[in-house]
Amino acid sequence: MKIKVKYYASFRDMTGKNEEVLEVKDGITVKGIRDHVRGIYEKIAQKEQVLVAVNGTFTQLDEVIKEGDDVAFFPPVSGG
Amino acid sequence: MKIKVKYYASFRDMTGKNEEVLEVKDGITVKGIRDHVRGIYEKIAQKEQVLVAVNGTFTQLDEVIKEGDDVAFFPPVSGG
Amino acid sequence: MDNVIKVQREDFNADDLLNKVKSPPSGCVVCFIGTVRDHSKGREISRMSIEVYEEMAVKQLEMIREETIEKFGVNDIIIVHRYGDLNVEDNIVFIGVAAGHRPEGFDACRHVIEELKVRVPLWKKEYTTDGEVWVEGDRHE
Amino acid sequence: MDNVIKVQREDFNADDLLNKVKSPPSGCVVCFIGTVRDHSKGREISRMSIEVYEEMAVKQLEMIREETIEKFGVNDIIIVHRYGDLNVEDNIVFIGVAAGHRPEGFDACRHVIEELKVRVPLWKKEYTTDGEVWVEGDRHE
Repeated sequence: MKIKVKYYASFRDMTGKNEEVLEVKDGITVKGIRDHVRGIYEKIAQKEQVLVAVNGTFTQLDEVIKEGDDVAFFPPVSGG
Repeated sequence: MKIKVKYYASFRDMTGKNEEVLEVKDGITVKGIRDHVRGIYEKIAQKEQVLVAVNGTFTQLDEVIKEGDDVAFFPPVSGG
Repeated sequence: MDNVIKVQREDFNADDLLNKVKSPPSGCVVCFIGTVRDHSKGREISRMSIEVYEEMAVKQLEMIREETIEKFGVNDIIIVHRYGDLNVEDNIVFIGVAAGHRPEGFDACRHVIEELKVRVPLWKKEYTTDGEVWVEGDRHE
Repeated sequence: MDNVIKVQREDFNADDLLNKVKSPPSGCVVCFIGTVRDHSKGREISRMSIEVYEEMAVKQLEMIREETIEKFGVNDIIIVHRYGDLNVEDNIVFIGVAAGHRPEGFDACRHVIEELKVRVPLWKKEYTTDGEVWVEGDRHE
Protein backbone atom coordinates (compact mmCIF):
# COMPACT_ATOMS: atom_id res chain seq x y z
CA MET A 1 0.00 0.00 0.00
CA LYS A 2 1.03 3.65 -0.41
CA ILE A 3 1.60 5.78 2.69
CA LYS A 4 2.28 9.50 2.62
CA VAL A 5 4.95 10.49 5.13
CA LYS A 6 5.95 14.03 6.15
CA TYR A 7 9.31 15.24 7.46
CA TYR A 8 9.89 18.16 9.81
CA ALA A 9 12.78 20.34 10.94
CA SER A 10 16.21 18.67 10.60
CA PHE A 11 14.56 15.58 9.07
CA ARG A 12 13.34 17.70 6.18
CA ASP A 13 16.89 18.89 5.66
CA MET A 14 18.22 15.29 5.84
CA THR A 15 15.68 13.93 3.36
CA GLY A 16 15.53 17.06 1.24
CA LYS A 17 11.75 16.60 1.24
CA ASN A 18 8.66 17.97 2.97
CA GLU A 19 6.82 14.74 2.23
CA GLU A 20 6.83 11.69 0.00
CA VAL A 21 4.75 8.60 -0.75
CA LEU A 22 6.30 5.29 0.32
CA GLU A 23 5.34 1.87 -1.02
CA VAL A 24 5.14 -0.42 2.03
CA LYS A 25 3.63 -3.80 2.73
CA ASP A 26 0.09 -4.06 4.15
CA GLY A 27 -0.08 -4.39 7.93
CA ILE A 28 3.17 -2.51 8.50
CA THR A 29 3.64 -1.22 12.06
CA VAL A 30 4.99 2.11 13.27
CA LYS A 31 8.29 0.36 14.01
CA GLY A 32 8.21 -1.17 10.52
CA ILE A 33 7.78 2.13 8.73
CA ARG A 34 10.43 3.72 10.94
CA ASP A 35 12.89 0.97 9.93
CA HIS A 36 11.86 1.52 6.31
CA VAL A 37 12.66 5.24 6.50
CA ARG A 38 15.92 4.56 8.32
CA GLY A 39 16.78 2.18 5.49
CA ILE A 40 16.39 4.95 2.92
CA TYR A 41 18.11 7.82 4.78
CA GLU A 42 21.42 7.09 6.44
CA LYS A 43 21.36 10.37 8.38
CA ILE A 44 18.05 9.43 9.96
CA ALA A 45 19.38 5.93 10.67
CA GLN A 46 22.17 7.54 12.69
CA LYS A 47 19.75 9.50 14.90
CA GLU A 48 19.14 7.98 18.31
CA GLN A 49 15.69 9.58 18.56
CA VAL A 50 13.36 9.28 15.59
CA LEU A 51 9.85 10.35 16.57
CA VAL A 52 6.87 9.08 14.60
CA ALA A 53 3.36 10.48 14.89
CA VAL A 54 0.32 8.88 13.26
CA ASN A 55 -2.61 11.20 12.59
CA GLY A 56 -1.17 13.82 14.91
CA THR A 57 -0.68 11.49 17.87
CA PHE A 58 2.26 9.61 19.35
CA THR A 59 1.52 5.89 19.15
CA GLN A 60 2.93 2.55 20.26
CA LEU A 61 5.64 1.05 18.06
CA ASP A 62 3.47 -2.02 17.36
CA GLU A 63 0.48 -0.01 16.11
CA VAL A 64 -0.50 -0.97 12.57
CA ILE A 65 -0.51 1.75 9.89
CA LYS A 66 -3.56 1.88 7.62
CA GLU A 67 -3.85 3.31 4.11
CA GLY A 68 -4.75 7.00 4.35
CA ASP A 69 -3.01 7.48 7.72
CA ASP A 70 -1.04 10.66 8.13
CA VAL A 71 2.48 9.64 9.21
CA ALA A 72 5.07 12.22 10.34
CA PHE A 73 8.77 11.83 11.13
CA PHE A 74 10.69 14.33 13.22
CA PRO A 75 13.48 14.83 15.77
CA PRO A 76 12.87 15.59 19.47
CA VAL A 77 10.81 18.76 19.78
CA SER A 78 12.23 22.03 21.10
CA GLY A 79 9.43 24.58 21.50
CA GLY A 80 8.66 26.67 24.52
CA MET B 1 10.04 60.98 75.96
CA LYS B 2 7.28 61.35 73.37
CA ILE B 3 6.92 58.72 70.64
CA LYS B 4 4.52 59.00 67.73
CA VAL B 5 2.85 55.66 66.95
CA LYS B 6 0.69 54.83 63.94
CA TYR B 7 -2.06 52.22 63.67
CA TYR B 8 -3.09 50.37 60.54
CA ALA B 9 -6.05 48.28 59.32
CA SER B 10 -8.04 46.64 62.15
CA PHE B 11 -5.77 48.29 64.73
CA ARG B 12 -6.91 51.68 63.51
CA ASP B 13 -10.50 50.52 63.99
CA MET B 14 -9.69 49.19 67.48
CA THR B 15 -7.94 52.38 68.63
CA GLY B 16 -10.16 54.74 66.66
CA LYS B 17 -6.96 56.55 65.65
CA ASN B 18 -4.58 56.79 62.71
CA GLU B 19 -1.80 57.86 65.05
CA GLU B 20 -1.13 59.31 68.47
CA VAL B 21 1.76 60.52 70.63
CA LEU B 22 2.60 58.35 73.64
CA GLU B 23 4.56 59.45 76.69
CA VAL B 24 6.97 56.61 77.49
CA LYS B 25 10.10 56.25 79.58
CA ASP B 26 13.52 56.76 77.94
CA GLY B 27 15.23 53.59 76.80
CA ILE B 28 11.96 51.74 76.19
CA THR B 29 12.27 48.66 73.96
CA VAL B 30 10.00 47.44 71.18
CA LYS B 31 8.54 44.91 73.62
CA GLY B 32 8.07 47.72 76.17
CA ILE B 33 6.12 49.94 73.83
CA ARG B 34 4.07 46.96 72.65
CA ASP B 35 3.13 46.20 76.28
CA HIS B 36 2.33 49.90 76.75
CA VAL B 37 -0.09 49.90 73.80
CA ARG B 38 -1.61 46.59 74.92
CA GLY B 39 -2.16 48.23 78.30
CA ILE B 40 -4.19 51.06 76.73
CA TYR B 41 -6.28 49.04 74.24
CA GLU B 42 -7.90 45.85 75.48
CA LYS B 43 -8.76 44.73 71.95
CA ILE B 44 -5.11 44.88 70.95
CA ALA B 45 -4.16 43.09 74.18
CA GLN B 46 -6.41 40.22 73.10
CA LYS B 47 -4.67 39.81 69.72
CA GLU B 48 -2.19 36.96 69.57
CA GLN B 49 -0.19 38.71 66.84
CA VAL B 50 0.71 42.37 67.30
CA LEU B 51 3.30 43.43 64.73
CA VAL B 52 5.53 46.42 65.42
CA ALA B 53 7.70 48.13 62.83
CA VAL B 54 10.29 50.78 63.67
CA ASN B 55 11.20 53.17 60.85
CA GLY B 56 9.61 50.85 58.30
CA THR B 57 11.50 47.73 59.39
CA PHE B 58 10.67 44.72 61.54
CA THR B 59 13.01 44.70 64.52
CA GLN B 60 13.99 42.57 67.49
CA LEU B 61 11.79 42.85 70.61
CA ASP B 62 14.75 44.08 72.67
CA GLU B 63 15.63 46.93 70.30
CA VAL B 64 15.57 50.32 72.02
CA ILE B 65 13.23 53.02 70.67
CA LYS B 66 14.72 56.51 70.27
CA GLU B 67 12.94 59.85 70.22
CA GLY B 68 11.88 60.63 66.65
CA ASP B 69 11.54 56.96 65.65
CA ASP B 70 8.57 56.11 63.51
CA VAL B 71 6.71 53.28 65.29
CA ALA B 72 3.83 51.42 63.62
CA PHE B 73 1.41 48.84 65.05
CA PHE B 74 -0.58 46.48 62.85
CA PRO B 75 -2.06 42.99 62.56
CA PRO B 76 -0.59 40.22 60.33
CA VAL B 77 -0.45 41.47 56.75
CA SER B 78 -2.69 40.11 53.99
CA GLY B 79 -1.63 41.54 50.64
CA GLY B 80 -0.92 39.65 47.43
CA MET C 1 13.61 51.74 42.04
CA ASP C 2 11.09 53.85 40.16
CA ASN C 3 10.44 51.30 37.51
CA VAL C 4 10.73 48.02 39.35
CA ILE C 5 8.72 48.51 42.55
CA LYS C 6 5.39 50.29 42.57
CA VAL C 7 2.62 50.62 45.13
CA GLN C 8 -0.22 52.38 43.37
CA ARG C 9 -3.95 52.93 43.22
CA GLU C 10 -4.13 52.61 39.42
CA ASP C 11 -4.42 49.39 37.46
CA PHE C 12 -1.38 48.05 35.60
CA ASN C 13 -0.91 46.69 32.09
CA ALA C 14 0.70 43.24 32.22
CA ASP C 15 2.04 43.51 28.68
CA ASP C 16 3.86 46.77 29.44
CA LEU C 17 5.36 45.24 32.59
CA LEU C 18 6.40 42.10 30.71
CA ASN C 19 8.17 44.23 28.11
CA LYS C 20 9.88 46.20 30.86
CA VAL C 21 11.21 43.17 32.76
CA LYS C 22 12.36 40.93 29.92
CA SER C 23 15.85 41.22 28.48
CA PRO C 24 18.10 39.63 25.83
CA PRO C 25 19.92 37.29 28.28
CA SER C 26 16.62 36.04 29.75
CA GLY C 27 14.89 33.05 28.23
CA CYS C 28 11.66 33.51 30.13
CA VAL C 29 9.49 35.63 32.36
CA VAL C 30 7.39 33.98 35.07
CA CYS C 31 4.53 36.17 36.31
CA PHE C 32 2.13 35.95 39.21
CA ILE C 33 -0.98 38.12 39.02
CA GLY C 34 -3.25 38.20 42.06
CA THR C 35 -6.90 39.08 41.39
CA VAL C 36 -9.97 39.71 43.56
CA ARG C 37 -11.84 36.43 44.08
CA ASP C 38 -15.63 36.40 44.39
CA HIS C 39 -15.56 34.26 47.51
CA SER C 40 -13.43 33.70 50.60
CA LYS C 41 -13.81 31.07 53.30
CA GLY C 42 -17.31 30.23 52.14
CA ARG C 43 -18.47 33.86 52.07
CA GLU C 44 -19.44 35.72 48.94
CA ILE C 45 -17.34 38.82 48.24
CA SER C 46 -18.84 41.85 46.50
CA ARG C 47 -15.76 44.09 46.58
CA MET C 48 -12.51 44.71 48.43
CA SER C 49 -10.42 47.55 49.71
CA ILE C 50 -6.69 47.36 50.33
CA GLU C 51 -4.85 49.51 52.85
CA VAL C 52 -1.11 50.06 52.68
CA TYR C 53 1.61 51.47 54.91
CA GLU C 54 3.22 52.79 51.78
CA GLU C 55 6.67 53.87 52.85
CA MET C 56 7.34 50.56 54.61
CA ALA C 57 5.72 48.49 51.84
CA VAL C 58 8.05 49.96 49.21
CA LYS C 59 11.04 49.36 51.48
CA GLN C 60 10.04 45.74 52.14
CA LEU C 61 9.37 45.05 48.46
CA GLU C 62 12.80 46.43 47.54
CA MET C 63 14.38 44.12 50.12
CA ILE C 64 12.44 41.10 48.86
CA ARG C 65 13.35 41.93 45.27
CA GLU C 66 17.07 42.20 46.01
CA GLU C 67 17.16 39.10 48.22
CA THR C 68 15.33 37.08 45.56
CA ILE C 69 17.58 38.18 42.69
CA GLU C 70 20.59 37.24 44.80
CA LYS C 71 19.22 33.93 46.13
CA PHE C 72 17.88 32.53 42.84
CA GLY C 73 20.26 34.18 40.37
CA VAL C 74 17.49 35.67 38.24
CA ASN C 75 17.99 38.68 35.97
CA ASP C 76 15.29 41.13 37.02
CA ILE C 77 12.06 41.43 39.00
CA ILE C 78 9.20 43.92 38.74
CA ILE C 79 6.57 44.14 41.49
CA VAL C 80 3.44 46.30 41.35
CA HIS C 81 0.86 46.17 44.15
CA ARG C 82 -2.41 48.10 44.12
CA TYR C 83 -4.31 49.61 47.04
CA GLY C 84 -7.69 51.31 47.41
CA ASP C 85 -11.10 50.07 46.27
CA LEU C 86 -11.24 47.05 44.01
CA ASN C 87 -13.98 44.96 42.44
CA VAL C 88 -14.19 41.22 41.84
CA GLU C 89 -11.72 40.13 39.12
CA ASP C 90 -9.66 43.32 39.43
CA ASN C 91 -5.89 42.99 39.44
CA ILE C 92 -4.24 43.24 42.87
CA VAL C 93 -0.59 42.45 42.31
CA PHE C 94 1.86 41.79 39.47
CA ILE C 95 5.15 39.99 40.06
CA GLY C 96 7.29 39.43 36.97
CA VAL C 97 10.60 37.57 37.11
CA ALA C 98 12.95 37.48 34.12
CA ALA C 99 15.28 34.49 34.29
CA GLY C 100 17.77 32.62 32.17
CA HIS C 101 15.87 29.37 32.61
CA ARG C 102 12.48 28.35 33.91
CA PRO C 103 13.29 26.50 37.16
CA GLU C 104 14.79 29.56 38.83
CA GLY C 105 12.12 31.77 37.27
CA PHE C 106 9.30 29.74 38.84
CA ASP C 107 11.08 29.37 42.18
CA ALA C 108 11.92 33.07 42.42
CA CYS C 109 8.42 34.23 41.46
CA ARG C 110 6.88 31.96 44.06
CA HIS C 111 9.38 33.15 46.65
CA VAL C 112 8.42 36.80 46.06
CA ILE C 113 4.69 36.20 46.56
CA GLU C 114 5.29 34.03 49.66
CA GLU C 115 7.48 36.73 51.22
CA LEU C 116 5.10 39.50 50.21
CA LYS C 117 2.30 37.72 52.04
CA VAL C 118 4.14 37.75 55.37
CA ARG C 119 6.35 40.86 55.28
CA VAL C 120 4.74 43.64 53.28
CA PRO C 121 2.31 45.91 55.18
CA LEU C 122 -0.82 45.61 53.06
CA TRP C 123 -4.23 44.58 54.40
CA LYS C 124 -7.34 43.44 52.56
CA LYS C 125 -10.80 44.29 53.75
CA GLU C 126 -13.46 42.13 52.14
CA TYR C 127 -17.05 43.28 51.75
CA THR C 128 -19.01 40.07 52.24
CA THR C 129 -22.61 39.02 52.69
CA ASP C 130 -21.85 39.05 56.45
CA GLY C 131 -20.43 42.60 56.40
CA GLU C 132 -16.91 43.99 56.22
CA VAL C 133 -14.06 41.74 57.29
CA TRP C 134 -10.37 42.59 57.67
CA VAL C 135 -8.34 39.66 56.33
CA GLU C 136 -5.57 38.60 58.67
CA GLY C 137 -2.78 36.94 56.84
CA ASP C 138 0.03 34.58 57.50
CA ARG C 139 2.05 34.90 60.66
CA HIS C 140 5.22 36.97 60.59
CA GLU C 141 8.02 35.10 62.35
CA MET D 1 -10.82 25.89 21.51
CA ASP D 2 -10.54 29.03 19.44
CA ASN D 3 -9.71 31.27 22.33
CA VAL D 4 -7.64 29.07 24.58
CA ILE D 5 -5.13 27.40 22.25
CA LYS D 6 -3.39 29.29 19.49
CA VAL D 7 -0.43 28.54 17.26
CA GLN D 8 0.27 31.71 15.35
CA ARG D 9 2.90 33.76 13.55
CA GLU D 10 1.79 37.05 15.15
CA ASP D 11 2.89 38.40 18.51
CA PHE D 12 0.48 38.29 21.46
CA ASN D 13 -0.51 40.86 24.07
CA ALA D 14 -0.03 39.44 27.56
CA ASP D 15 -2.53 41.85 29.11
CA ASP D 16 -5.29 40.77 26.71
CA LEU D 17 -4.54 37.12 27.43
CA LEU D 18 -4.50 37.74 31.19
CA ASN D 19 -7.92 39.41 30.96
CA LYS D 20 -9.22 36.50 28.91
CA VAL D 21 -8.05 33.76 31.28
CA LYS D 22 -8.90 35.29 34.66
CA SER D 23 -12.33 34.82 36.24
CA PRO D 24 -14.27 35.74 39.40
CA PRO D 25 -13.65 32.41 41.18
CA SER D 26 -9.89 32.60 40.48
CA GLY D 27 -7.60 34.32 42.94
CA CYS D 28 -4.59 34.36 40.68
CA VAL D 29 -3.11 33.83 37.25
CA VAL D 30 0.35 32.30 36.90
CA CYS D 31 1.97 32.99 33.51
CA PHE D 32 5.04 31.67 31.76
CA ILE D 33 6.35 33.69 28.83
CA GLY D 34 9.21 32.23 26.83
CA THR D 35 11.39 34.73 24.97
CA VAL D 36 14.31 34.51 22.52
CA ARG D 37 17.58 34.50 24.46
CA ASP D 38 20.69 36.12 22.96
CA HIS D 39 22.85 33.09 23.68
CA SER D 40 22.59 29.31 23.84
CA LYS D 41 25.19 26.79 24.99
CA GLY D 42 27.92 29.41 24.82
CA ARG D 43 27.01 30.57 21.32
CA GLU D 44 25.71 34.02 20.50
CA ILE D 45 22.27 34.02 18.86
CA SER D 46 21.30 36.70 16.37
CA ARG D 47 17.78 35.43 15.55
CA MET D 48 15.61 32.33 15.55
CA SER D 49 13.03 30.64 13.42
CA ILE D 50 10.43 28.21 14.74
CA GLU D 51 8.84 25.47 12.68
CA VAL D 52 5.57 23.84 13.64
CA TYR D 53 3.56 20.79 12.61
CA GLU D 54 0.50 22.87 13.25
CA GLU D 55 -2.36 20.39 13.20
CA MET D 56 -0.60 18.07 15.64
CA ALA D 57 0.67 20.93 17.81
CA VAL D 58 -2.86 22.24 18.36
CA LYS D 59 -4.08 18.72 19.17
CA GLN D 60 -1.24 18.13 21.64
CA LEU D 61 -1.74 21.51 23.33
CA GLU D 62 -5.45 20.79 23.74
CA MET D 63 -4.60 17.46 25.37
CA ILE D 64 -2.03 19.05 27.69
CA ARG D 65 -4.50 21.79 28.62
CA GLU D 66 -7.26 19.35 29.49
CA GLU D 67 -4.99 16.96 31.38
CA THR D 68 -3.52 19.84 33.39
CA ILE D 69 -6.90 21.36 34.32
CA GLU D 70 -8.02 17.91 35.48
CA LYS D 71 -4.81 16.98 37.31
CA PHE D 72 -4.28 20.25 39.20
CA GLY D 73 -7.89 21.41 39.57
CA VAL D 74 -7.24 24.83 38.04
CA ASN D 75 -9.96 26.97 36.47
CA ASP D 76 -8.69 27.79 33.01
CA ILE D 77 -5.56 27.73 30.83
CA ILE D 78 -4.63 29.73 27.73
CA ILE D 79 -1.67 28.73 25.58
CA VAL D 80 -0.32 30.72 22.63
CA HIS D 81 2.82 29.58 20.76
CA ARG D 82 4.40 31.51 17.94
CA TYR D 83 6.24 30.18 14.89
CA GLY D 84 8.18 31.80 12.06
CA ASP D 85 11.03 34.29 12.26
CA LEU D 86 11.83 35.85 15.62
CA ASN D 87 14.45 38.23 16.96
CA VAL D 88 16.23 38.30 20.31
CA GLU D 89 13.81 39.24 23.13
CA ASP D 90 10.72 38.43 21.03
CA ASN D 91 7.95 36.49 22.71
CA ILE D 92 7.80 32.78 21.87
CA VAL D 93 5.10 31.31 24.09
CA PHE D 94 2.47 32.43 26.59
CA ILE D 95 0.99 30.04 29.12
CA GLY D 96 -1.56 31.54 31.51
CA VAL D 97 -3.19 29.49 34.27
CA ALA D 98 -6.10 30.88 36.31
CA ALA D 99 -6.37 29.12 39.66
CA GLY D 100 -8.20 29.44 42.96
CA HIS D 101 -4.92 29.52 44.87
CA ARG D 102 -1.28 29.96 44.01
CA PRO D 103 0.21 26.50 44.72
CA GLU D 104 -1.87 24.76 42.06
CA GLY D 105 -1.43 27.75 39.74
CA PHE D 106 2.37 27.51 39.86
CA ASP D 107 2.38 23.71 39.63
CA ALA D 108 -0.04 23.64 36.70
CA CYS D 109 1.80 26.36 34.76
CA ARG D 110 5.09 24.57 35.19
CA HIS D 111 3.50 21.28 34.15
CA VAL D 112 2.22 22.82 30.89
CA ILE D 113 5.64 24.14 29.86
CA GLU D 114 7.38 20.88 30.80
CA GLU D 115 4.91 18.84 28.75
CA LEU D 116 5.02 21.31 25.86
CA LYS D 117 8.78 20.87 25.69
CA VAL D 118 8.55 17.11 25.14
CA ARG D 119 5.24 16.55 23.33
CA VAL D 120 4.39 19.46 21.08
CA PRO D 121 5.87 19.38 17.55
CA LEU D 122 7.69 22.71 17.41
CA TRP D 123 11.36 23.11 16.55
CA LYS D 124 13.69 26.04 17.04
CA LYS D 125 16.45 26.87 14.58
CA GLU D 126 19.01 29.25 16.05
CA TYR D 127 21.13 31.54 13.89
CA THR D 128 24.43 31.62 15.73
CA THR D 129 27.94 32.85 15.16
CA ASP D 130 28.70 29.25 14.05
CA GLY D 131 25.83 29.13 11.55
CA GLU D 132 22.29 27.74 11.70
CA VAL D 133 21.57 25.08 14.29
CA TRP D 134 18.39 23.07 14.80
CA VAL D 135 17.76 22.77 18.53
CA GLU D 136 16.98 19.24 19.63
CA GLY D 137 14.91 19.16 22.74
CA ASP D 138 14.15 16.85 25.57
CA ARG D 139 13.56 13.19 24.91
CA HIS D 140 10.02 11.99 24.32
CA GLU D 141 9.40 8.84 26.37
